[in-house]
Amino acid sequence: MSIDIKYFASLRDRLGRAEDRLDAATELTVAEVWAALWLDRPLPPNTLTAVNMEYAELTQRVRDGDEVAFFPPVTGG
Amino acid sequence: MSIDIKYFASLRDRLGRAEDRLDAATELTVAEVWAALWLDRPLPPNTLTAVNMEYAELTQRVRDGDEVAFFPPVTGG
Amino acid sequence: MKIELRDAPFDPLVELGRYQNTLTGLHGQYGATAIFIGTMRDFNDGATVQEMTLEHYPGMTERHLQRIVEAAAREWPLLDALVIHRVGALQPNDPIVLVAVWSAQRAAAFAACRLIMEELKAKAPFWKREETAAGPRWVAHNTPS
Amino acid sequence: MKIELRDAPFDPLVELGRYQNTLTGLHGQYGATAIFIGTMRDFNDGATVQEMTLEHYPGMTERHLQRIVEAAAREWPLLDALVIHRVGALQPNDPIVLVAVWSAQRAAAFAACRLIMEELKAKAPFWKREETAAGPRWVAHNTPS
Repeated sequence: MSIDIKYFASLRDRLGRAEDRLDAATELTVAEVWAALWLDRPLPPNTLTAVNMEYAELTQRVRDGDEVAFFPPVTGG
Repeated sequence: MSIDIKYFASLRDRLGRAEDRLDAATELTVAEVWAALWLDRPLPPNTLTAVNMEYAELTQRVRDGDEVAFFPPVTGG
Repeated sequence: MKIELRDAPFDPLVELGRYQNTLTGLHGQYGATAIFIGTMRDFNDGATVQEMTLEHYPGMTERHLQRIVEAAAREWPLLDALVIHRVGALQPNDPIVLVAVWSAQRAAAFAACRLIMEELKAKAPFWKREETAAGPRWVAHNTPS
Repeated sequence: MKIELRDAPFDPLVELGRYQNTLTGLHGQYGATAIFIGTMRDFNDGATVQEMTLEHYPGMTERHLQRIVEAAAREWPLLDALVIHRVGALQPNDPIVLVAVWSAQRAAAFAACRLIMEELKAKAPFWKREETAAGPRWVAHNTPS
């Protein structure tokens, strides 16, 4: 199972990269995707998550080919 | 004591004139100005009144040289 | 701050651009501009309207528009405001009123623009006469909002 | 209905005029146009801001703007709507966002314009990075309104 991961704005700057790819043997939740990539580094508070460009909960299941995004609170307008 | 009177919009059309002048021997209220000019014709319901271009109550006293206006509800904007 | 009555058609966007061009001293200060444009419709209250005449009370109208804008500026931190209102004969699709306010913050801009429009509708001495197929008629009252 | 991202400066009044010129089919129908223009300030949160960069999430941003406008149109009787939002590098006094809605009635126009702006600020994936004298910083969150 292959998952594309994107990071935006201050979170991307902090992590030092904009994208990741994760190959997982089992189905994961959004929280497990983060944990698989960043091990014991906790998800920063207030981080928002999206799956396939829709806001998602950390408990949402991710499927093969999904795009998962992590980003700070939005500040447009 | 001389008072200028103005009528606007539908009220002016109904009365058939836009202005009046009233010479009064004694001090009058706005209501008395109307009554002096129109005798037993009552002030139409919802008519607004102004003295010197400020909204006024019917009980407000009118002084020499004042301009009194009678008009229907406003419909601008 | 500018309040103006116009007896001929005007283009609200042109007026807005022209006025904003004079606000160079406020560049970088305003983050929010809230604008309302009222336009003549060709229908009202169940009838087709062919033409409209806007009457006003010269002197009193300007004074009350001024006061309405000043009251909004006391209630909200405004940087500037522009109000233009038509009088005279209007055709459908003609602009009737333009209200624009500039503020640092959107909450103030939105609220002040709305307040000015509601107060204008409630208190500024204007009267609309509509030409319909059944003849002319005066608009009896504004809808509260 | 049009939603657009722009990576270069735009003139909101020119865009508005151009778009409204395409709405000839609505002439006589709309009595109310409510417009909001967000402009870059040269100060924020206690510091002077020299430049700003607006990042977005290509695809997700457009989708959510579209959804926000559609939700407003379900809640209020709108005749049309236009949203333009900048991305990329901005200078103070550059327009950031334009929201315009056309309706028969002012209550709907005001409420929908406000709703679209609040939803855009709360949900559309954009992020502001400001250049200040102390170096660059990301804006942490939008002020609720």
